[in-house]
Amino acid sequence: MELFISGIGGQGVQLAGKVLALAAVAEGRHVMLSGDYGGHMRGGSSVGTVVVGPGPLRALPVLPSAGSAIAMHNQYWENVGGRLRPGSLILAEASIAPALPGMEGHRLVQVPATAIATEMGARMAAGMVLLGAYAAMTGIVAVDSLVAAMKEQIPVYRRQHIEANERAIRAGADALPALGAPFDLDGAPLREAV
Amino acid sequence: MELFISGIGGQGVQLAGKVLALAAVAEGRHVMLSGDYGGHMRGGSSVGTVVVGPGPLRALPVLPSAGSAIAMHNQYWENVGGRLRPGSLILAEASIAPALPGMEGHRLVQVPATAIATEMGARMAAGMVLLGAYAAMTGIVAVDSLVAAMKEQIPVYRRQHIEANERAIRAGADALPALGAPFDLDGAPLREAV
Amino acid sequence: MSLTLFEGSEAIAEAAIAAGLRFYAGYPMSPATELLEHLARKLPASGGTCINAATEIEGVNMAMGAAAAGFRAATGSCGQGLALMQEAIAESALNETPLVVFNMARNQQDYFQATRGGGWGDYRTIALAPKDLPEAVELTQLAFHLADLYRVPVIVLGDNLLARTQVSVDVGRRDFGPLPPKDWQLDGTSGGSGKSRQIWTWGAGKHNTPGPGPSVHWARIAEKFDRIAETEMRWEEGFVEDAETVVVAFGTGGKFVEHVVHDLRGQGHRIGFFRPVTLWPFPGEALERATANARRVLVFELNAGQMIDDVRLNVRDRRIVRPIGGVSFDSSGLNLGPLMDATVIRQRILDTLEGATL
Amino acid sequence: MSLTLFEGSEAIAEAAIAAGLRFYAGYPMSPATELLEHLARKLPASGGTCINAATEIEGVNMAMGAAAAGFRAATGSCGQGLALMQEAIAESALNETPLVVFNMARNQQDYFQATRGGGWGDYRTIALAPKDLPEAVELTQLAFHLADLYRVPVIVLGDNLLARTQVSVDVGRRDFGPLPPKDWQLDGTSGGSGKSRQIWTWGAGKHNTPGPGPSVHWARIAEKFDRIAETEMRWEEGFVEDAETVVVAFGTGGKFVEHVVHDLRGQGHRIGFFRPVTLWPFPGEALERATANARRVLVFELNAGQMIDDVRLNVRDRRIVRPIGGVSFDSSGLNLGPLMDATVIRQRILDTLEGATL
Amino acid sequence: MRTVTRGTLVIAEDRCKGCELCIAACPPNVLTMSRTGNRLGYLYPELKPGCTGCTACQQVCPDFVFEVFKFEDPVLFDTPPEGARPCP
Amino acid sequence: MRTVTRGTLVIAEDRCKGCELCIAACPPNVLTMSRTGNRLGYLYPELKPGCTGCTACQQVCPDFVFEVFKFEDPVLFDTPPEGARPCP
Amino acid sequence: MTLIDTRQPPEQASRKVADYKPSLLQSEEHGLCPGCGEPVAIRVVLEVIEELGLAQNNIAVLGHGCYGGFIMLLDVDSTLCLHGRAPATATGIKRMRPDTAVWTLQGDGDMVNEGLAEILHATARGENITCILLNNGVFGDTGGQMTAASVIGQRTKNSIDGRTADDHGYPIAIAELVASLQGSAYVARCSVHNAASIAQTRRCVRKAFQRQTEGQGLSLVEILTMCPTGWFVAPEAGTDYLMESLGKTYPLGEIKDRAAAPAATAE
Amino acid sequence: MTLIDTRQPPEQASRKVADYKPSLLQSEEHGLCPGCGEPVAIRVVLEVIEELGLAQNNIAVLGHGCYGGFIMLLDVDSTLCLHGRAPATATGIKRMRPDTAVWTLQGDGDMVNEGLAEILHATARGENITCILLNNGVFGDTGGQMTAASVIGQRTKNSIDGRTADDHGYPIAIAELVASLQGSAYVARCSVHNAASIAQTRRCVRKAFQRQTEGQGLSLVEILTMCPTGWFVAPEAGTDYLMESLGKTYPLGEIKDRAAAPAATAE
Ligand SMILES: Cc1ncc(C[n+]2csc(CCOP(=O)(O)OP(=O)(O)O)c2C)c(N)n1
Ligand SMILES: Cc1ncc(C[n+]2csc(CCOP(=O)(O)OP(=O)(O)O)c2C)c(N)n1
Ligand code: SF4
Ligand code: SF4
Ligand code: SF4
Ligand code: SF4
Repeated sequence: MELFISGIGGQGVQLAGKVLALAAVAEGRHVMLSGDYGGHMRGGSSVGTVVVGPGPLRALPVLPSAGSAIAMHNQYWENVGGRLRPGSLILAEASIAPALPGMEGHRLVQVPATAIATEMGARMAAGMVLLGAYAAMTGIVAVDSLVAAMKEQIPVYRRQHIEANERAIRAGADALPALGAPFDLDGAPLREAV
Repeated sequence: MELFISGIGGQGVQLAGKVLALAAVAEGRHVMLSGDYGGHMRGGSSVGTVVVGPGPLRALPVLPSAGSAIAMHNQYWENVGGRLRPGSLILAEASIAPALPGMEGHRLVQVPATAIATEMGARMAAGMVLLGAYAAMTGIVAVDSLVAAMKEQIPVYRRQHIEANERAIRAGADALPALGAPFDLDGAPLREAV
Repeated sequence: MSLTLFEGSEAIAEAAIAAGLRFYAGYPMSPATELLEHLARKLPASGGTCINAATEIEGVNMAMGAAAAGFRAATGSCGQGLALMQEAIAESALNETPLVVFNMARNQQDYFQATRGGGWGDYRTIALAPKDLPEAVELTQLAFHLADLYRVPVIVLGDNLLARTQVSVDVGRRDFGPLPPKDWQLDGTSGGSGKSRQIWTWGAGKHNTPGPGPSVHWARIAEKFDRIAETEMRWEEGFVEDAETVVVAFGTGGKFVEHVVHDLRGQGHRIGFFRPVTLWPFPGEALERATANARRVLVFELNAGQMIDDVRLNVRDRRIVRPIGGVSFDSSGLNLGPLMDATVIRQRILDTLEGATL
Repeated sequence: MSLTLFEGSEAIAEAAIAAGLRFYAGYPMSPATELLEHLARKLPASGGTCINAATEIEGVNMAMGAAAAGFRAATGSCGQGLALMQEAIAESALNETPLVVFNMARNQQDYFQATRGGGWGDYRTIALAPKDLPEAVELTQLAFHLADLYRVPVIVLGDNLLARTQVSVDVGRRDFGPLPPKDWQLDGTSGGSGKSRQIWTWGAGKHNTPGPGPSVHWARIAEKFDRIAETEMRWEEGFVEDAETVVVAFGTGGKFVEHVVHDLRGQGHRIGFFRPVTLWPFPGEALERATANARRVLVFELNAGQMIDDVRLNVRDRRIVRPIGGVSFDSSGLNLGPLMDATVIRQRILDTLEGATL
Repeated sequence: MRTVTRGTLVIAEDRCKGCELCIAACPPNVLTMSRTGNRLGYLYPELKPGCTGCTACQQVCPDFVFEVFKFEDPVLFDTPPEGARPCP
Repeated sequence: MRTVTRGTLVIAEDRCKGCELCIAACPPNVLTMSRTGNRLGYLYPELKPGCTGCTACQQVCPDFVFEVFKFEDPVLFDTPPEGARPCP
Repeated sequence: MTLIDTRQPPEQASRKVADYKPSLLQSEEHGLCPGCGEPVAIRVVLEVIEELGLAQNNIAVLGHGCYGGFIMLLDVDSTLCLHGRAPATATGIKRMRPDTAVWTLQGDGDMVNEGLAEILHATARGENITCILLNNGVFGDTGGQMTAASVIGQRTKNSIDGRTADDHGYPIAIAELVASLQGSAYVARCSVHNAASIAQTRRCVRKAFQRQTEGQGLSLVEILTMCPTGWFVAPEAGTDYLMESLGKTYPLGEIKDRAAAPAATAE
Repeated sequence: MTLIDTRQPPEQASRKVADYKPSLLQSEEHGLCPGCGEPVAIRVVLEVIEELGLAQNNIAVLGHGCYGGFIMLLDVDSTLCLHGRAPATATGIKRMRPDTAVWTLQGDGDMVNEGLAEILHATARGENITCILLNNGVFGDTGGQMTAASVIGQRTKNSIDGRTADDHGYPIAIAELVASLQGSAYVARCSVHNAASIAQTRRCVRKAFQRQTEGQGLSLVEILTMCPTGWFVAPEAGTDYLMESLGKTYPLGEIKDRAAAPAATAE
């Protein structure tokens, strides 16, 4: 299974990718994670790529195509949208979803992630909401694995955010019924995970 | 015409080579001069090679053979002796001449250079005596050219030696009658000066 | 096998430590900085030493010192930093201190540097170019083994993608067999014995234990490199038996090419790939065999044409050799640019096949 | 023509000054020390500047600065010193400052360094290897011309014999034709104009006058080097038309080979010689033509085999290519050793001809 | 309260990176950080009455955000003057 | 005159490079340079009576030319003693 | 709260007393981090160059560091040279163009790590150039690693709990080393942590360039600058952290001033 | 004149009080010039190493210079490293072998020119090594050119009438620079121009090694040595010339001594 996470610097794209990757590794899967971002500045393009498979991966670090994506922002989306295979799953932050071009032939799921996160008083945790929703919808990793991975990843001096992040992940997963049917990644026109 | 000058460090081999070369250039000839000596220390091997020709030279800086030599010391002579073509002219400091091996087939001329120089109170000028004798015997450069070249070459802070050197050169040249007939370098089995 | 998710640099750091690395001295330069950072955290924990060298030149000479003392030692940087290390890399070849140098290159422009060096004297550096992280873990450990086996410098040539991609990988120790004892190492104990040890490029030895002197010493080293050239070639190839077209690429580029060639085979193209794993010694004979039935050889490298010399040297007259890579950077000048992309590579290959019967 | 007796280094210094050298910064290292000493005496007298740089790295960067300011500038050393300069030589290629670097090498082991460098990025250095002093005077002046013409680094590769042999030679100025104006030079006057100048490897330009950025800038430079490769090849050859054996050698070695081949021709051997004058660009096509009728190509170089790669690259399948040189030093490690000798070369050639019909 | 105001600013708020150096630097303490982010999401300074036109903010700002003006005649603010925005 | 001599030397004269540092270093001034050269043509030091065995010469000599001995009992020289060479 | 409209110039009669940027910058946009002190220092240098009438008679030589990005913005003839080598490159330029003001811009990583030899040798030779050091005690550009100028106790990426002498040795106070060499004409250490220190920086930079014009030898102004990113502190905490860390070890002030030549204009 | 027979040991009862060479030299024969001070200094160092019982517990790191020839003679584990880099190479060795006495031998060209950065950085880090500098103010090995340590007025191959500040700048007093850095434990400047100065050199070298054993940090002993060849003076004039030139600019004496650790044997 391959996933692109797309957003802008400062939204937590790379963290989300890392958490998903760690969760998958913890579950015994083989994982590749690559990040593409322009420097340390806010506001630039930020893309994370996660590949998960049952055995050794042959995936390229610059993935030519994928079957699913998380869209946190519409800016820079072109980098990612064009590389989705037909019938891909796209989880999009609801506020920007309408601005995403080229959604035909894909399954677009709008997640009010920012709203949910803001409601919980943790506006920056929108990425975690999306991650929870993605895990729940695809079953690629257990939600508890995500939570554990998030805890492992957060550095000591950011410990105060752990609890909010956990709630965000779970809230995203809990939103599943509202978002629609689960998505069978393998059902997508997906070759062996190269 | 090619000449090897062979001796040990401290005897003035390199100076002699340089003076002959400068004299030849002053007379409009093309010249190549190379020196081979092991560091700055006294007592090591010192060989100077001088090639003079009427036009541009094709001589190699490590000369495979030559038709004449000046021997100032018998130590390290092998380096040079083996590279002399049959019938070469060898001007040797008289005191070491008997110790030179392989003189058959060559014309060996013994010059009491050290004796002449010591007599003049300038023991270190033996090389200049040999040079004067060589010039007179071969006619390769005029003795006056040698003197002028020597003056040009001696550094300012050694000015005091100029006079003794001049006398040494002329004494060497003056010894010609005692040393025997002039030597026709071109008569030696000498190819075009390559 | 125990998998852990590592950033490329971190996995290489772990692999080096597993291989017995005891000393590292590095200087920051993107994208080699992280290797230094990981080792600075991890190496002391395993009883080793990691120094933030004040310059690349300091770093490489420190590592040479540690190697001379008999310990596995390394340094690292990327192209410019390695440029500054050329004198020392040559020295390590000529004074026979086993030294591992990581080049986490910004791109693929350091092929000449890795294979021909820019130091002085007749020396070579074994250059290992992994295609991905699992191979990098293997080759990192092999690098230390080969360095000790032959007493030579070994370069591990990675790139930006390798350094920064995160992969689940097993970094456990690999075993490459026994090694000769380091009876040459400087341990300080043989002073006054009349047989004290010496590490010196000139190979002149000591008064009591004279060496052969520079000419013979260097000629022997040249012979050693000839031996290495014969025995240490490594490569990977696929679908070459009946391939009309063979695509040659190294490092990460080789992985991309492999991927594309797989695809094209699936679509019926008679195409194969060849990837030198050791850039030096270049697996020339293997390439000759691999291209024996081919009509054309394509070379994909992200530079203006460096490895292509080695390909041409080894592919005989009949085959056409054609470059399909090029200079490729992003605007920061630090990252592999638009050409390191499977779609682009695929297109470039197809373009060269146009009009050809496959 | 006015002849003066010069030591090799002195003649090269004079030639450089005649060519308009205005700035030299060097650091002593045998046998390049004398070049520095002569320039330190002579350059100021002609209105130039010569600095005893504190290190080779300082020296080369000073020279790059002087070149950036628009003046003919050079530095020099031998192999190890040049190893330290690799970063800067590459930089001068990539930021397009015309820089001349003298390598008064200890031997012939710096061929790879001169032709493949050890810097970073896709760059080349024009490398001129004179066979003797008259040619060195010519090529020294040409070096400055080519550096300005193409805005590239040019290496003049001499050796111990060239530097230290004294020859009567004419060092007068040679004319190689017109050059483009240095409208890129930093003269400090365009500040505040909105069009101030920039010399920078990344090629990104200024805000008001943007450059193409690194990828395109470097690709353009690579194309420039391709152009140079096509137009600036220089070589010398003799007796090749009907030669069964062609001996290839460079620099002083080429002079020795030429001498020996003359001799052997005189004795009826069907033998010729080929000497690349530009080591890069290597005159490959010319070599191909020169060996078109040959059966074997012998390569004489005083190293473990470096130029032979370029020979093999350009000599087609049918010809046998065989090395007849080798590592050769005296015990000081500084001087060309016993192999640079006409008698030895002659013997080695004859040995390879044994049993062959000539 | 009426505040004597001798100077004023143009603030290129979209260039601000929210470092708050200007806030600390302003002698009369008339700069305050906004509550919402700019284009890049950074909070940026806003000006209250009382600026002296001393240029301290302009001097310390790493992002060249300020242009500083001095009024020919001091201006007195007691109510939001024309053109001033109410606090959001 | 009889000179009390407490020490003596072995001088490896062929290793001497004639720098004369020992001459200046010798406190009792009992070293003097030879008149003829050694194997390499250098003049070398010779020892007159009166050495104290202080080792100064050995310390300053760059060429490791000296071995220094102290007599168990001081020796008195007034004529050339056995083994001493006359001044050439 | 009453807020003034700051989106356009005031309607009231007024005159502009300070512009966004110095006129020798081509643009205000740069990529440096929030709270970075380097742009502030660069502003000062450019303004001094203009004040002294050197705008059309100066050449800048930049090292490698965050400030290097300003190569695209500086409206003066400039080169970005190799890491650490700016004083050498500047020497080559200055010797060829002795009447042009030649100045270098380096960080502490560039000058004190990679370029230690070059700055000291240029000083010893008495090269008549002006060197500006932006000292933030870290390699900012590569992510905040410790440099040879990081002070004891300072946070860096490899010393998150503060540099210790036991693990990493002691910092090098480059200004004092340069001042101790005879070839230096003027050495000062300044800072940009507040408006007053910036004003003082301006005075020192001006003197430094004047000493060059007078031909007195090498002048160095070390400017302590904030690097909150590299120190892992909040941008607004940068100035305080600067003075608590680098500021404590490296005292501000003029360290050396070779008496101006009589002909020179008095300061 | 009465001359003593010095061709063999005396017949009279006597004991040998001084040997040709230190026992840590494999041979007395070396290729250095007449009147060179370097072999004298090397003797002192080797004798101290033996005295301190470090003969079988030390590693020497030699630079490039005339003294480099001693790599073939030193009977201690040794390496001749790259020009200028001895303190870096020694750092690598010492860190791996902390209980071994590691020392470097460099000339002024090696240390103050090519290796300025390495010695200063090693000092700043407080590397626990002993550095011996043989300072003759010239590159002896390449024929006597000026170094960064040649003093004003000194004759060298490129300053036959004496170095001038105008043409070549000022010398660098490396011992003072090293002493000024916090990582140095012991710094002294000595000379070998006469027996008394040699004795003093011995005392300083001993302390330098002791500081290493005590783990106090970097110790440096700069030893002024004669190079009559490089100065173009007669060998016998070398000692006087040394003290008139280098000796005047570089005062002899201990420059720094970090108090010995309590446990250490008192000097
Ligand atoms: C030879 C070389 N080594 C390393 C680098 C990587 N590098 C680029 S910028 C930099 C740090 C510079 O730090 P500093 O000069 O302190 O400036 P800052 O980034 O803190 O402003 C380094 C190490 C390089 N460009 N060249
Ligand atoms: C990189 C490099 N540059 C230059 C040299 C040439 N070189 C050899 S010895 C030497 C001089 C050393 O002088 P110093 O250290 O003062 O020692 P001395 O010869 O005076 O004893 C130099 C420059 C070298 N070996 N390596
Ligand atoms: S100009 Fe002075 S008073 Fe006005 S806002 Fe800026 S710092 Fe405050
Ligand atoms: S100093 Fe500049 S960048 Fe920082 S908050 Fe103020 S306006 Fe914004
Ligand atoms: S031991 Fe002392 S007294 Fe005897 S010769 Fe030597 S210096 Fe003179
Ligand atoms: S000090 Fe030594 S080398 Fe010099 S003259 Fe005396 S014995 Fe000879």
